[in-house]
Amino acid sequence: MSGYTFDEWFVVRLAHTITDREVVFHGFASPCAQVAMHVAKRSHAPDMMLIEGAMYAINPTPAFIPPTSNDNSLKQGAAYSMRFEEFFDAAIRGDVDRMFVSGGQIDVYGNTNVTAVGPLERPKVKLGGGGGGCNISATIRQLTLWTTRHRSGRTVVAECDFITDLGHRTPAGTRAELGYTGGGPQWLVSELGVFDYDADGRMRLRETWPDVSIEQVRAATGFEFAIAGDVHSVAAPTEAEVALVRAIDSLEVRRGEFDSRELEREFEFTTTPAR
Amino acid sequence: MSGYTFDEWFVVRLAHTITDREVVFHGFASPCAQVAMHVAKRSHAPDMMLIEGAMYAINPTPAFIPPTSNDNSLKQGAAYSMRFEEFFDAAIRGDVDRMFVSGGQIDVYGNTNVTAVGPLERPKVKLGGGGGGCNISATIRQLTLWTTRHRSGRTVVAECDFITDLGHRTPAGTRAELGYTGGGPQWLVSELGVFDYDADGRMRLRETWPDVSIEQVRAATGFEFAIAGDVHSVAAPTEAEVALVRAIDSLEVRRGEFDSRELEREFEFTTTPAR
Amino acid sequence: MYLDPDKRVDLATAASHVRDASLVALGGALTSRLPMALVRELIRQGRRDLHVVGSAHGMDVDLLVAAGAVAVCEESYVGFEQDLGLAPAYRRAAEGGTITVKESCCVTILTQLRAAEMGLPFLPVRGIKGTDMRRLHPEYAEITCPFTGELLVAVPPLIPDFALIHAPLGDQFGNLFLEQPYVLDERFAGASRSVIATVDQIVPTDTLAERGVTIPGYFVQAVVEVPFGAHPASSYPNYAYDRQHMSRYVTAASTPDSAEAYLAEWVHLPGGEDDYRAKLGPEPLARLTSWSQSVDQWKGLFV
Amino acid sequence: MYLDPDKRVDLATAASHVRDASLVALGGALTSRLPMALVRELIRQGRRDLHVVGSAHGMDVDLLVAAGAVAVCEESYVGFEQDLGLAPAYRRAAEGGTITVKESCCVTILTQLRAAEMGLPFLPVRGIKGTDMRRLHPEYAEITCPFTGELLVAVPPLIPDFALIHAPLGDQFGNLFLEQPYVLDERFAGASRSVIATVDQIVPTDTLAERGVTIPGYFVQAVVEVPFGAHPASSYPNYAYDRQHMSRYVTAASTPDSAEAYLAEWVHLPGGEDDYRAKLGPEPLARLTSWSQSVDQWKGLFV
Repeated sequence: MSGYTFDEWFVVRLAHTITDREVVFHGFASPCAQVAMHVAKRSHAPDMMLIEGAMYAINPTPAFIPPTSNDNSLKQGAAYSMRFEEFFDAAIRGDVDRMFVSGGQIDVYGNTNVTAVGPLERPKVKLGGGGGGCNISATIRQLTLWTTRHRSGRTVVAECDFITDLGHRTPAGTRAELGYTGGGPQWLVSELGVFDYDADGRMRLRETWPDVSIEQVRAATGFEFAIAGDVHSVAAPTEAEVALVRAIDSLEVRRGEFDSRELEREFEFTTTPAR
Repeated sequence: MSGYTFDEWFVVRLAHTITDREVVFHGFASPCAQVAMHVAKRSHAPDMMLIEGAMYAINPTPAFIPPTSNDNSLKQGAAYSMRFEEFFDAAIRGDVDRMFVSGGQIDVYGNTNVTAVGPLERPKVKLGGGGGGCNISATIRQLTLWTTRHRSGRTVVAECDFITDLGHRTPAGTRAELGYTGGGPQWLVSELGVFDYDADGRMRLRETWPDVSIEQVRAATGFEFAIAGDVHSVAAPTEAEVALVRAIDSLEVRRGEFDSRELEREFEFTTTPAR
Repeated sequence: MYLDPDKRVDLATAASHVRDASLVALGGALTSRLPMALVRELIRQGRRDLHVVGSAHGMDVDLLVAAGAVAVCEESYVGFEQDLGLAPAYRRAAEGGTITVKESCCVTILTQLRAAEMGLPFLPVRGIKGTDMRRLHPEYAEITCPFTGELLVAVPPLIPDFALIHAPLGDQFGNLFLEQPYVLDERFAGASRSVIATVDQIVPTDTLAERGVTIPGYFVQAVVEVPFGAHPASSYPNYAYDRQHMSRYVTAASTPDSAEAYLAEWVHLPGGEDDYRAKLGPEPLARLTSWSQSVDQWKGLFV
Repeated sequence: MYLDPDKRVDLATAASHVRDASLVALGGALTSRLPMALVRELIRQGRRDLHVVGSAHGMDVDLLVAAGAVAVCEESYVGFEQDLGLAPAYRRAAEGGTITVKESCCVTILTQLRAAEMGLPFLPVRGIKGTDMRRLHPEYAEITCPFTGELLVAVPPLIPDFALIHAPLGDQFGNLFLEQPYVLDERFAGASRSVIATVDQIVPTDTLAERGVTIPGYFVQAVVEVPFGAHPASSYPNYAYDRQHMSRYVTAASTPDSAEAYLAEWVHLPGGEDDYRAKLGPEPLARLTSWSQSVDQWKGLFV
């Protein structure tokens, strides 16, 4: 195993936003998050409770990740699948610790738009829609946001044209003012950098990819963002983690989230393999 | 088959309050109603939907009626049992056509008390409680009330000490004023007579048992009641109906509802058996 | 959410989670799947002032009341149906004012549990208005529908501290298999802070999954294997209810003295549930498991 | 409640219950158990102005939109996930203003269906406040919790005229067996005025009961046996989804002309579903049923 590609590293970094013993959920159409959850479960977070996206299966051990989120292959090995309402009840009463959320637009407070770009009545681009994200983004304990389209300049924007899922504050107020118990976005992992959120709920650069300059991040971002005092490089994945990504996602469904340009990013393992 | 006993006739009369193609429910602790439903289903109402009391089983064909309402013997032959909430949702949205209701006290409007006789804080008799009857008596389309304790003089009373289940009107108003869609009590079958309800929702004598005088009914009833213009004798059961009662309730659980005095009431079939 | 991969404990430990004055939901109903082993153990441990909630119950509540363990009773029914009649200890305590009766009705309890499951501060119900149920529940409120103007009753969420549930089968994660009727057990699991479960038998997860998981282990804090843990209630498909024992109890409970004698004889046993089963004897218990042999055998249990 | 002991009809009759402008709930989700045979038949019958509701959907909604059958779309998502991308016809109609998009979110839809099931005039939800969802739904209202003072959003009941549900197995009473995920199908059944069902196979009730009844027949007005009635969606345990056919559709739907050509080729067939299956061919269909033979076989369906 001489090296790894960016999509593999990206998924491993997403996996590390999960801590052990969390109850974690990904939505449909989210292969990077989906693979990341299985990587976490099989490495640093064995006692997490993995809720498999559109199957609502608990801790399944699928032999492969199919290109759709509700294929029965995704519930293999699960002793139990939640009913639809059982999952959503758990999410709205605050029993889910983490959800992965993405969006066609993501603003400075981590609000996301998966509904429509442009004016609502005659949108420039009608996106697919938010599924179940909207309500439950208010009450799930922490959110991991991710995007693979930061570089486009159209994704990480000052203001969303439509707020589908809640970040730290919207024009209607902060989470505290809205009475929401969920903590909001904790991380944004993009192909240009890894961000957290400051006390005001604003996005802040926290980790950098070695092949992306801060200038490139600035150029692609629709607003000024702070840089954390302890900004540092994203930790490299271990060989075991990369091997897990490949084993779990042998159909490489995760790669469908990336532009070809990102898929060309390649890295070498820098330390001598332990084995 | 030379004759039959009062409990058999009583159950058959209760069965005839059911019309075919109704969705019908009995609560727990209601063997007479329970047996009556199975009699109806196997005779004049084959296409009724029989919801088996505390099992919520749909159209079961139990080999016998056990002395408790939630024994598994009561779901034999049912392809499906409703979840608890599925039954109660159906009842509160108005999808159940008939429920059988009894009570320690029953008043002139058909309100029933299964909670407590005497002052609420220190009741003279704490009854078992209403189970699920209260809420759903508001929305189920028709109610069949029954009692086997009319003769005591303490059961059919002017006013209930506590209203557990709704009749046609309570001190708070009529069903229409309360906004309830259910039609309220349609029949009261007692061991002294069969009653319906007039346009004001007041109990009215409609049918008489041959061995009970109207004076006896009056003496046992806590209020003046009207007598319907077409008052007539209760139709005698057929041999087939009596045979059904005996086959369905071979443990004679129904008899537990009656004082020994009522069980001594015996009748002869008056017509020559057709066979 | 309880994520431990092994929740197996002994009965004393499981019951010790419940504290004096806890709000306790009782699983099962009437004569089916009552958590009797937990009830007996709570009595052995001297638990007091419990607030019990549930739908239609019988010997579980009556025995707790007989032992002086209950302060508030919020069941929709407590009794032994037509067969064995009113609940003697419950009736005595209610009439004597030694327990607070906050009788409720099934849809109201269900709605309050749903509010808890959905994390909502209230839900509306119909069907209480006009009855005397409101006299027992000053904590309810009124709410007007913003669309129709209809006046409804608003009820607060009901969040039991503990749901005590008996299941015929479970696994070490606390996954439980139940047969229908589930009654409120699924809702109790979702609404309560913790589920304490007894099961007749703990089996491997694969075996349980084949039968079907009714209540998932993440709701369950502790699971105990207690054979005949629902006795004298039923735990199908394992055993039918023991009508003779229940009848014996109802007779005993009819006076404080004989109720005390029942508790001494059947509950306060030095060896706990092992002694209880030994006292019942293997043959009478085996008879209760024989229900599936024939209709006559089944029916014979209830004569 | 539909109490007829035999609900079996042909597909044309089943679909004819649905009227122009009906409020229609679509069962299944994404690539699983979509009621595609009913969708195709509604298009053949020229149904217009439908108001469709549901959770996360794909080809069912897109095909109806492509055929001009939809006026209002109240799904939480319409698309083909990351794999095949945005829904072409839906996107075109939404951007062109030829359909009204009343996008919703899962908990809101669930809550509105629960209000319908419970016969309540409203229920409260959280989590919409502060988002732009309210802009799409002026019909919602505000409500204040009488206990906590919290301001919540009140939503009205959602009562679909019809729920169109595909199941792998059913019986003549309309009892349906589904595999998980049931998604909203149970809630649709309880909330709708009528369920119109297709099943891959009708079996005797005993056989169905052994597998388990997920949706009881009393909700079902009509049931039709249509083998591969969910194709190109999956209907486990019978068949996996046909990714190649979906991909072909998404390509075709990218322009109005090629979408029209797809409809002519695959929907407007004189022999209806029989022609559809014949056109697909027995071998490709058999391949979709081979998923259980081995992991490689299953995986191979998605390469």
